[in-house]
Amino acid sequence: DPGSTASGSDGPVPVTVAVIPIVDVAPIYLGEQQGFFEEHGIDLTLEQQSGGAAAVPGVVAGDFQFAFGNVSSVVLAGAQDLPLRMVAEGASSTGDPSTDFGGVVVAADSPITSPADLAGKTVAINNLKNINEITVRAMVEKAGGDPASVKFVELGFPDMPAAIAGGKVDAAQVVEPFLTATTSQGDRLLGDNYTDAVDDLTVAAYFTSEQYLAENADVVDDFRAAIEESLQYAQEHPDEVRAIVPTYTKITAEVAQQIKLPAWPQEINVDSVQAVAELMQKYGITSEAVDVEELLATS
Amino acid sequence: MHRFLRAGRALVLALALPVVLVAAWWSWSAHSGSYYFPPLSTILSTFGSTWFSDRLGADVLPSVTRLVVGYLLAVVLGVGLGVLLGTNRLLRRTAEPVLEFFRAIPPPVLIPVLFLFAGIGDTAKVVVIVSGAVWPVLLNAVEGVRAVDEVLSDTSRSYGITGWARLRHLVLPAASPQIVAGMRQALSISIILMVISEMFASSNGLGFAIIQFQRSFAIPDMWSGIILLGLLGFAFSLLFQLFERRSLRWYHGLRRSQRGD
Amino acid sequence: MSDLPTTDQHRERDVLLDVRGVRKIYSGHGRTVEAVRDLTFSVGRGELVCIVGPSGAGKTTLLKCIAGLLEPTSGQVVLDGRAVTRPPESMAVVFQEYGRSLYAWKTVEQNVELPLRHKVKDGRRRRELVHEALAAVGLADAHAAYPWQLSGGMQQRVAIARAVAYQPQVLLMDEPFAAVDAQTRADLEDLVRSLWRQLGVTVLFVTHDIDESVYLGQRVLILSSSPTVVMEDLTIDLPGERTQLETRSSRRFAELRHHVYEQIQLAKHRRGSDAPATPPSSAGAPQASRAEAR
Amino acid sequence: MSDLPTTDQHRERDVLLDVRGVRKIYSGHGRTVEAVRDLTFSVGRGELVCIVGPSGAGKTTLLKCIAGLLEPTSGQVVLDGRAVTRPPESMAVVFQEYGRSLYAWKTVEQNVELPLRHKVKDGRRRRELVHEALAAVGLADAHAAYPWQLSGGMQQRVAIARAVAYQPQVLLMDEPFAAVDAQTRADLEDLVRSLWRQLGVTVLFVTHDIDESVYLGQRVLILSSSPTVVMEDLTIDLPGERTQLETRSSRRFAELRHHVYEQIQLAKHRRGSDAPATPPSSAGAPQASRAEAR
Amino acid sequence: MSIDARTARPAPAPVRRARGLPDWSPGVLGLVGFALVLELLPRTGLVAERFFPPFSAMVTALVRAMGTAEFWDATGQTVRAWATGLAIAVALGIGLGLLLGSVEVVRRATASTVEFLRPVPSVALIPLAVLVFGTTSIRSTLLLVVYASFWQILIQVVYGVQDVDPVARETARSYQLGRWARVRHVVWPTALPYVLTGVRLGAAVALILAVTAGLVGIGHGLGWLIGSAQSGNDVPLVYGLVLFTGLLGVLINLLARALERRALPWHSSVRADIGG
Ligand SMILES: Nc1ncnc2c1ncn2[C@@H]1O[C@H](COP(=O)(O)OP(=O)(O)OP(=O)(O)O)[C@@H](O)[C@H]1O
Ligand SMILES: Nc1ncnc2c1ncn2[C@@H]1O[C@H](COP(=O)(O)OP(=O)(O)OP(=O)(O)O)[C@@H](O)[C@H]1O
Ligand SMILES: [Mg+2]
Ligand SMILES: [Mg+2]
Repeated sequence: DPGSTASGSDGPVPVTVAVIPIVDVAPIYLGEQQGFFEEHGIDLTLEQQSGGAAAVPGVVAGDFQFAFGNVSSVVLAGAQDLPLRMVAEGASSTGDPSTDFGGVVVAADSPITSPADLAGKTVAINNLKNINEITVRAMVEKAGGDPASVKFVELGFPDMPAAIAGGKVDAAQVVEPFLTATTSQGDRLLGDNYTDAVDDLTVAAYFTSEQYLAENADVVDDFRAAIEESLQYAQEHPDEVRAIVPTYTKITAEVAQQIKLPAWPQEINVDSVQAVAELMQKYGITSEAVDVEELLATS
Repeated sequence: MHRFLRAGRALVLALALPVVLVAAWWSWSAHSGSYYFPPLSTILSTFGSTWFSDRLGADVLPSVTRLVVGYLLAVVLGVGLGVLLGTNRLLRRTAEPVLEFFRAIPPPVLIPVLFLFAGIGDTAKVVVIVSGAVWPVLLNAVEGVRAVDEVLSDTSRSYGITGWARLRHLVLPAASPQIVAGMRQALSISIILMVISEMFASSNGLGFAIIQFQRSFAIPDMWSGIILLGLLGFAFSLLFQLFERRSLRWYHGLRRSQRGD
Repeated sequence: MSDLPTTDQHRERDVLLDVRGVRKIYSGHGRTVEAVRDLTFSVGRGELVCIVGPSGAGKTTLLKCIAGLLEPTSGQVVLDGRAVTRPPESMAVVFQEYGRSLYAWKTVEQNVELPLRHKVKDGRRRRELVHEALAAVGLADAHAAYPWQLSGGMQQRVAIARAVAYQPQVLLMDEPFAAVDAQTRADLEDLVRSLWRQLGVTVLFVTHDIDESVYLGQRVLILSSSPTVVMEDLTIDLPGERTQLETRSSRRFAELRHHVYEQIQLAKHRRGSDAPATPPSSAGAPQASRAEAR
Repeated sequence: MSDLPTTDQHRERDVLLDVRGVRKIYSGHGRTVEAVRDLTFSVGRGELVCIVGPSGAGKTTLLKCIAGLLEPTSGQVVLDGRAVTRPPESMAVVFQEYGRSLYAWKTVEQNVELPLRHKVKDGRRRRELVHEALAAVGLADAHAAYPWQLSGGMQQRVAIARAVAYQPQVLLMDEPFAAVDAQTRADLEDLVRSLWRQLGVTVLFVTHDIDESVYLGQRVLILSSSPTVVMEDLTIDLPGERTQLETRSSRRFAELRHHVYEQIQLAKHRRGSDAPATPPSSAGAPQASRAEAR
Repeated sequence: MSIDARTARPAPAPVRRARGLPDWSPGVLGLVGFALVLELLPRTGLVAERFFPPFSAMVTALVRAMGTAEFWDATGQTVRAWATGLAIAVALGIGLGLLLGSVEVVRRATASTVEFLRPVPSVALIPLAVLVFGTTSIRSTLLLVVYASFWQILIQVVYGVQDVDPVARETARSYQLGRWARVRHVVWPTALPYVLTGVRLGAAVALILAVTAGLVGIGHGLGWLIGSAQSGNDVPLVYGLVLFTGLLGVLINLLARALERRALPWHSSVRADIGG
């Protein structure tokens, strides 16, 4: 088994992780800076990707050993029998609508005052059939609206502020830094779909391929340990997070001071992911129930 | 008898390569084992259930409508502008850098700007198609118009055939072989841009469906979509050949007249 | 040569076309050619003038200048009192490159009809003109063919038919019968003469056939070799009524054609630089008027 | 006509080219033309044969069949004992559409040189041939020009120079002097005759100029109007040494040209269908051999 | 009277060239006008400035970005992918185009396959590219670039080959020019204007794909830079980079035009332009 010999030897194991240039991955950058990965015998390379789903083929092909992506992508992959496993927590909702890093916004003068009003309206989300769609649906349902009648339209986060201002959509699900960008321009935060839908939702996770897990179980363990340290460090040092964000994103230092940060617990909230999986089945995105336990890398 | 033989030969010629390629794909993919390259048999069995359902009306039809509208607009715009620029040197010199500027900008980054000006509905998607498909027509029209035979041009001028008549009887027909080449390019580009335009701010369409399949890891469905795209392109190219044969009858006659058949 | 009068009298007549000191230099692509050095002559209204000269003398260049298709490097062309700067109305040109002057995407009939469209509004009359013209050049049964389905001579006749159907006031023909057989050529010569007599059209006819120039023209302009000047302006004093058989066998015809032949032979070896100076009466207009036309 | 012998004796000679019952029907684009009905004749090695016939008779069509560029609808062309199915080696063609047969992207020199490339490997010798040929047609100073910078006649002479420089064994010329002036024409005629005599090349020469056909040829083939047959195969019994002045003023020349002229006039009105049947001796080969060549 | 090369034009062209002004001045004028429109659109309030910044802000952001090594790395990557991809596409397109155009049997045999493959969008090949070459290898970008621009060039070449004048072709045949000589001396010059149009089309498409690849996460070229500026909500930088991409396109076209003038001095369209 070449994987185990590699990790068994003295030199650090080279590991490439696909990440997205957003606030959520700040811990891994911080952790690299702090030397957590080195300590665990990992020679870390970070590859920026445009989105979590785009990294999946790379992980399957073995280009990346790990990738950062939202949990619904992993669930979806699981539903299609794609061999992916969640390794570690990525980013979570803060559980408090007033401090969370994402939410649904409407124009200041919009007649929409409750999530229930979204029934029959057009809502922009960044990816259809993904975590944002199901959590918005759940939010509408919880408020007493008809989740099936919401019209979703796919729009990149960067395009959402203009779409709301131009009245092209009625509402938009945004995350930082666009949440700050819209609300500071007068748009109104209608609610937080993450906290509304599921308690303490794990929004994103680091995942690997089944094959890599099978062949390099100890590297995965080392990686998990390093990530957990990083997450903790990030959670405890928000100022350092705000300082590092402008170094790997195009978010300016000024904006980085204002944005809301996600929560970075050390463990994946398996219940919340299971809830996501159930919501996905409920809203017809997956045809069968996915058992999240099977998607975890329990090595 | 002779004619049957000839038709048979043409049929064999037309089918041989596709059959070989499909067979190769079939046997290779049957053992590929790669998640992203499912067996062709799986793809084909998905094909029917995926497309011959309500998707035909919900996704394929809107796509094709946008495609046709966008393509036709691109042709009209490309020929119009191309003739204008081809006949007017000062205008061509003035406009060319700006046009080249737009030509080099990837449609995906233009899309946010389009949203600003054209909204996120069908208009924007048609504009995306036009913004990409217009160039081959335009460029070919410009070059075709510039290359009009001098003697013929002199003939027209001396007989007072100017303005609109010149355009209709001299410039357009003379440039038509090149314009048609451009139109043919534009057709497949339109299809490509139809897909790209549906990647953004969309809720239906063939491209949208393919992207969704890709994102939700429904790989056989995605491949079936790509095959459908190819089939669509093939069908449109057949239609186009009919058009070309009619509109360039003289040209093909002229070029073949002395080949001895 | 003394027994051959050179014309001066036509200058007193109604002058339609005045070519004044026309000079044309082609340059570009590493080649500079003084195609025409200094051409000065005039043509009266309703005259039929033939132009002969060695190959490459600048006959086509001259015709293009007159047709307003080419701007002379210096000098000017005056038609009906106005300087020619663009193709004048009611002028028809039969180009030397007949094949390229036909529209490949139009049938023979459509080729002949096209210039008539803006001239003859009545469709029936137009079609009549087209049919007559095509019949006159012996192509009555090729209406529906495309030019590239025709032989060289047939193509040339289509170009002629087009000019004839157009009923121009000025007709410029650049070696229009080069590709047709002797018999057809004779027929077409007679066609041109009869059109000219009937309609009073002014004709400038470039040809390489010396007999043809003498048979057709009232005058023959002999051009020198390039760089080109007018070597001689010869009046053809044959009777107005001419027939192929009689005229061509007349003694005067033989004299004239012999004279032209000799001149051409001379022309081939004599260039504009050593040609006799043209008489003052036919020299160009003063500089001022030249300049204003540019 | 009885005092004019029609040739039969050359059939006994070394036959190079045999045209057997060639028929060509063009069809397509709504037009079906029987351009050539039934042509049968043969040409001996080293012969110079002129072909005359009305415009549209099918002369170009015939030449293309001989050159292997066009497949006859029936009948066959046999060159040197072998049926022609594609352009044979060592044959040069001067096309009627000289302008289009020149490559616009090559200079005059390059145009002439191109066919020589695979024939004459020695670059120096090749350039020599090119220069000689261009000088022979009077274009010694136009080497570097592009064809579109030349006058019509000059272009035609480039095409002739190309054929001459190629030193073919068989030379097909389709109205090669149509666009040049009388003097140049005479010079070129002498050039062709001297080439023919010096190099023993076999020449088929299509012309509309009757004098030219008689002056140049050993035989003149007169074609009827379309659909075309050979109306007459006339031997020109003028002396081998010919000069423009002497030959053309001889009595025999006048007789012959008069005869051809009359025939052409007849030809214009007589079609293949009512022409006299060709004698059996010159009729096509048996059906079997025709079929095998297709 | 002095000899002025401009008067030696074959005919008084419809538009007289403005005398005394250099050739490129109208083009620069056009670009300046365009920049002015960009500046005025947000300034007059036609679009909101925060979504569509004025030209000056775009340029400022671009100039700022130009000070970073990251920018030049990205530009280098994009240009490298563009140039390599285009070169491959041109070589393949011309080679196969000449083959398809001149051998009837091959054309007929491949026609249906070509028509089937042509409309398949490059973007649909992304998973394939990633799977075969990975997201970081330049070969992934190349696959997309080559696939997209190859067809454009191929089709142009095929049409160009068909445009050979029959008389010119017959001349070549009768003079026994071999297949290669015919292609080189007759077919190729005739097709060249078409080919150049194809190269211009292909060049732009190659640039588009080289940038788009970055946008969808392949490689770290300009597209990737644009993408990260987008997700960082740095709107002026986004447009500054788009501006830069467009200017690259203008530059590429200048190159293509220069190439055309060198390659086609004999062609009637170029003749009319050069004058003479
Ligand atoms: N477009 C052009 N560019 C450059 N030079 C030209 C052009 N057209 C003609 N010439 C040159 O001008 C001279 C005169 O040409 P022109 O065509 O007027 O002669 P021509 O008298 O008509 O000859 P021909 O009887 O052979 O037709 C020639 O030397 C020719 O090379
Ligand atoms: N490519 C073609 N397609 C159809 N018909 C043709 C084609 N080429 C020639 N023809 C027809 O065939 C007949 C003979 O043409 P051809 O060119 O051989 O005549 P020709 O004797 O060379 O005449 P000319 O002296 O006028 O050049 C004509 O009626 C012509 O219309
Ligand atoms: Mg001329
Ligand atoms: Mg002919």
